[in-house]
Amino acid sequence: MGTVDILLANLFSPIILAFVLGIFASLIRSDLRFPDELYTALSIYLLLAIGLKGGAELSETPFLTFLGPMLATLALGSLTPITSYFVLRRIGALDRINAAAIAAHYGSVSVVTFIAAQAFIDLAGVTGEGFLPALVALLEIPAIIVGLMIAQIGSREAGSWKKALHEVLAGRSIVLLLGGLAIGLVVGKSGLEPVEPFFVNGFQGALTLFLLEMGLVTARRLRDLRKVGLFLVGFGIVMPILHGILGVWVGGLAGLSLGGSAVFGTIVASASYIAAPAAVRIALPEANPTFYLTASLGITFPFNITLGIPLYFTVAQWLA
Amino acid sequence: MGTVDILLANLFSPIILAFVLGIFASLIRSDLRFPDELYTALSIYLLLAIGLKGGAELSETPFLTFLGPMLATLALGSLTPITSYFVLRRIGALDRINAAAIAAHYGSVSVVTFIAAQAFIDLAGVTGEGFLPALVALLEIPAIIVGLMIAQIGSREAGSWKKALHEVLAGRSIVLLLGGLAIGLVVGKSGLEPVEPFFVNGFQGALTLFLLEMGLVTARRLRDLRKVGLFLVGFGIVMPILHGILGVWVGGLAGLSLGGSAVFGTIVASASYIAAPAAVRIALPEANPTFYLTASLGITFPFNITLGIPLYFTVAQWLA
Amino acid sequence: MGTVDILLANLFSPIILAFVLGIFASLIRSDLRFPDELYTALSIYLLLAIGLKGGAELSETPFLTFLGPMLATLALGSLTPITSYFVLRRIGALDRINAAAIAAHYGSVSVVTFIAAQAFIDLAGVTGEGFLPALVALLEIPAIIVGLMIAQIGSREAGSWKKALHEVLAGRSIVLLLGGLAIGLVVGKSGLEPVEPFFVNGFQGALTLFLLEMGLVTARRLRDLRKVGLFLVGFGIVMPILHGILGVWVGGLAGLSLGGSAVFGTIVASASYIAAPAAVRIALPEANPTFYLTASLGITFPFNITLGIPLYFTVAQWLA
Amino acid sequence: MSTITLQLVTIIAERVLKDQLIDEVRTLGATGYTLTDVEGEGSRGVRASEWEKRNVKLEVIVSDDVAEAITEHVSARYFEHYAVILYSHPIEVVRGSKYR
Amino acid sequence: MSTITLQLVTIIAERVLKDQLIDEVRTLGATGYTLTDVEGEGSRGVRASEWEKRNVKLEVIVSDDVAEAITEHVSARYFEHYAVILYSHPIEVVRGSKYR
Amino acid sequence: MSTITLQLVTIIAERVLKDQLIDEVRTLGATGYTLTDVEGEGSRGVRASEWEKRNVKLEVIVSDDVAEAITEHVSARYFEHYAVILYSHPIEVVRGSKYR
Ligand SMILES: Nc1ncnc2c1ncn2[C@@H]1O[C@H](COP(=O)(O)O)[C@@H](O)[C@H]1O
Ligand SMILES: Nc1ncnc2c1ncn2[C@@H]1O[C@H](COP(=O)(O)O)[C@@H](O)[C@H]1O
Ligand SMILES: Nc1ncnc2c1ncn2[C@@H]1O[C@H](COP(=O)(O)O)[C@@H](O)[C@H]1O
Ligand code: NA
Ligand code: NA
Ligand code: NA
Repeated sequence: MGTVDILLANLFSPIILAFVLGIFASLIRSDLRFPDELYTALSIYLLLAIGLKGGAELSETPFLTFLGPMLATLALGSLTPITSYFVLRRIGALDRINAAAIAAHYGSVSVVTFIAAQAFIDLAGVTGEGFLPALVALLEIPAIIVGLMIAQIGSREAGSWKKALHEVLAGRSIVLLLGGLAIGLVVGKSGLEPVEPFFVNGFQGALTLFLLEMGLVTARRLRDLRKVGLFLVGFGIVMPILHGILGVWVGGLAGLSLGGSAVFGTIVASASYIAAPAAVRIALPEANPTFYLTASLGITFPFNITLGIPLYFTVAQWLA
Repeated sequence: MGTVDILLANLFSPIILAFVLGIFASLIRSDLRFPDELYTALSIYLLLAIGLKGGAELSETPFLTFLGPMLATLALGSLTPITSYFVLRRIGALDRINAAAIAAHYGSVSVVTFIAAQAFIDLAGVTGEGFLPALVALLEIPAIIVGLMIAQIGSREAGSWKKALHEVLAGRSIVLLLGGLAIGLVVGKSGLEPVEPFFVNGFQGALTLFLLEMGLVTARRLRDLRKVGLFLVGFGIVMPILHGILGVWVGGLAGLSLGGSAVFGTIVASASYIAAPAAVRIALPEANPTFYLTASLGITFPFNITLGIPLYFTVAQWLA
Repeated sequence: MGTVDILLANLFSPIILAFVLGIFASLIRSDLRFPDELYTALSIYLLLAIGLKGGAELSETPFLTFLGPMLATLALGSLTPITSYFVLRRIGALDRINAAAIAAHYGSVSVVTFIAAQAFIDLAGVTGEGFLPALVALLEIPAIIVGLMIAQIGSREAGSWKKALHEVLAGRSIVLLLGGLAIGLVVGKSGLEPVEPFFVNGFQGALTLFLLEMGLVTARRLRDLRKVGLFLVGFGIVMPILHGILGVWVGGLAGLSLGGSAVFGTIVASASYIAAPAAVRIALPEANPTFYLTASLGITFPFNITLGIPLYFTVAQWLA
Repeated sequence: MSTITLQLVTIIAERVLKDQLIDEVRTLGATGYTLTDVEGEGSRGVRASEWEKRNVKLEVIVSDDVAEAITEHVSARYFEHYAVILYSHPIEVVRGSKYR
Repeated sequence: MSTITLQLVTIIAERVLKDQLIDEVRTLGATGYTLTDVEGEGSRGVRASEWEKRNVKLEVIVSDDVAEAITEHVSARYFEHYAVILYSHPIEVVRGSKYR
Repeated sequence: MSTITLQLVTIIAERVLKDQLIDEVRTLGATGYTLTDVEGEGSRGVRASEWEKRNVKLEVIVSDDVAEAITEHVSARYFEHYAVILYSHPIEVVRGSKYR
């Protein structure tokens, strides 16, 4: 597939169009709203499903191949908040606290972006390593720690670290991803068969519904674009591109396949908007949520799922 | 299939029996209740699914065949509230406001009745045109406008027109139906494949669950039957029969297939109980909700899904 | 399959592992929580699905084979609360009211345990009679009546009997099980086909999600283990074993197949934690909920689904 | 705007009591009620449901006499064995005749 | 801790009115609001929704003047045709300047 | 019926603070609490969640002293950076000893 085909295949997939429909519905002030409980139910389902599938595939992968990607994940998870921080301070001239808060988000990861990347490579007929969900879980944490540490240096009034960390480590996305992975690993591919119609076949459809809701939510954020200024808009697009290319390249070095490094690039490029905000809100209450949420959810998320993923995939094709 | 077979096939289908179970559970005062959120989730799913499926089929239909049915829809959507209004005023001797309010409901459309009709012709092994969901969306609106206009003539105290109209146009049923249709149209049948297990295969089952809830809701309305009087009960059965036959006939003239005109007759016969009540409540607060809700939801809805649909189908067979 | 294989097959199935994951998540104080509405939605789905499937199979079973098992159910449903009561009074030295309250729970039945047993024999490649769900509904009630009667004898202050009974008879589990059974019976296997992807294929997956939530709920109960004392912990394990073996044996005598008597033994062994608590709370307010809920939900439920079911199945193999 | 003073009586109770509490306050003279799903913890703790928001808050606007009658009744019937609390305070209501 | 006394105005209304009620109380001077989903029954009964928790409770903390204006407005506009009730009572608020 | 007067302290806060607020009011002397999911807008606006009903309402029935302590604590700790409001008013409670 050529680059343009890849791009169009992504843009014209049901999940991206559903996302666009959500934004559109919000713009025309439709009363379409997802109940909170439906959002929660869908996210529990998606996280567990992605874990189960990964685990079952992992059960047939030699464990050693996991080591390289694991180290790569930890390295990039510690590096990307620092690169983000310096760009935000030097070029964006943000204050220390807000820069650190945003850095924590860009180092961490958006699970939905990961899922969209998985769905994309599936469409493209390529597969990724079974342990990719484990990398997502691994990537979620260090950046938040590094971000909070940066903020702490030189600040007396320490927020509640322990609570913030627990919020992330025992947060439901980690528990469901790793839990699903463990179950899939234990029962293996054959053991997963009875639940396949539910967790595997239904997956893309449920994801479509979920992205409709993400569109509704993102649109609310778009209204704050003016408040965050042009620099942050640019940051929300350029930073993921740089991190994404870096991720694809490092992923390839660490031994990941074509699909695997495209997905890996995507998660490195993605910015958290669930785990990081909750942790940062507790540990850095002085940071302004409008900045970090609008950047990660209002700019980077839509950029990544529409243009970013096809881009990282193309880069992976070049480097392969 | 003979008429009786058709009738029995409908009455003994899981979806109708689930509806009956819902009514029964309510009569014995069971604590079975659907959470509001489940109702909302199911209706989002059903509307989007019906749109997607219709859109994908539409992508393979020449567009010109759509013109006749479209005009037929707009014509009947403007006519049926007027016929309803005159019957309600002349024969039922209702006051202007309540007659106009009920007329708006009977001109508009019940999406669930439409879905049940689709499911019915599927069972009967017949298919309908892919653009039928678009007709539903088109039919939902004019009747409400006409109904409100009738009420307005000669009344000084104008309700909030703009709000009422926006309520309908940007209402979630229109957005999801048309949005789904657009997505289906863009991605086509092959693009829909990944989400088929979720949106297509699961459809009938989800509909069964939904009709169980509709039974619970309808039963609550049945308790108000006494309050609305015998005329309205008769109106709730005879009016849909007349409109339904008219719809089947006009649908045939406009070029719809057997299945298509049966479904078209059904939607013309059906009465709104979601969009219209919300709009009428805002624009015509003096109208009594007990009248319009009990008639449309307590009488016409159960009549249509049990006896009406097989009847309109039989009429369509005769006329074909 | 040998006993150990059976045990491992059960312990390493996705549904049991999901249950364990739920307990684990609760222990590490994860914020993973199911919205109440998701719990309700899943339980409506599971109950209706199990009824539909049973009904469709029942439609091909000669009715007379149902008589023996029916009588066996009524007999054991009246006997097991009495055996429980005497053990609780004589050996446990509990007061009359609390003993009667707990006895009502152990005579009655846990539908989820039943569903887990069905899933287990499916895995083991064995089938059970189609009318088993009907037996569950039948078993739910007499024990609660007997339990309340025991409490009543010699107590002046009668609780609200009528309300308590209605709570059980018109409770949603009975209505959905029997309603589903009736629908399945009427439409038969072929009539169920359109809803099969939803209600049959999706079943095991939905059950997995449900047991994840059951793990979260059970874990909360485990914290009360200390409060109930060692006797009740032992009772919660030994009583089901005895009742389970009795059930398997009587089920076999009544003409049930291997799979059928294993499942029958399981339901006799199981203790109610939904219908019985609600009824007992109303009719016997003086009884301490910590006792009956912790025993049935915190001890007997996890015991049955992990070790109990394979045990009853093994006993059924011996006796077959 | 002429208003009158009535009592807002609030009952927070375990969910299993919902229907009978509504029946009872109506019998004692409440012309309406408002229900909210709530969660909570108090001195008694456990109750007979692990699911569904565990408590309901039942609010009724009533005259002083009815408020007293409801208070007496709920105290006598439920306080010993159930997780129930009750409190009240005066409010200003428009069109007070509605609540008689 | 220095507190000031303000009014807590509570409106319980059928759900269809939610958005316009919020707009209106803001226009009349409320600086914020809190919404709760509730169920309820009163003297009027039926309304235009069979689904969704049928009522909303809208609470606003306002000065006496604004409270009066909201009360007048809601009474005049909604009481005749809609299922709406309104009541208020004084509360002690910290940092009262926030609500002006 | 003998009742005593206590304070009903209401805290409306962004959801992320739920658990620590509960811990803190208990530490300061509340014997129980009631939680309601609410939505709302105020002067501060944005907070760290796009999902879940965004606010919680935490109600505690306490003595005057405890009410004061809670008010002081919440003002000092949360008012600057978080979306939190607090207000209180007296209520009549049956069996007041329960709340000590
Ligand atoms: N001090 C309190 N403040 C607020 N709500 C309370 C308090 N004590 C009890 N409650 C509520 O009343 C319910 C029953 O309390 P209890 O009977 O003490 O278990 C609790 O679940 C709470 O919702
Ligand atoms: N006496 C009352 N006490 C508490 N809430 C009431 C009362 N009367 C009415 N309500 C609430 O106000 C809503 C509208 O009342 P109504 O206009 O009388 O139908 C009801 O649905 C209840 O939620
Ligand atoms: N004037 C008000 N009346 C009622 N509730 C308010 C008011 N102001 C704020 N709130 C509530 O308190 C929350 C936090 O307010 P704020 O800190 O001003 O953003 C809001 O989301 C509302 O739920
Ligand atoms: Na990242
Ligand atoms: Na119509
Ligand atoms: Na039992």
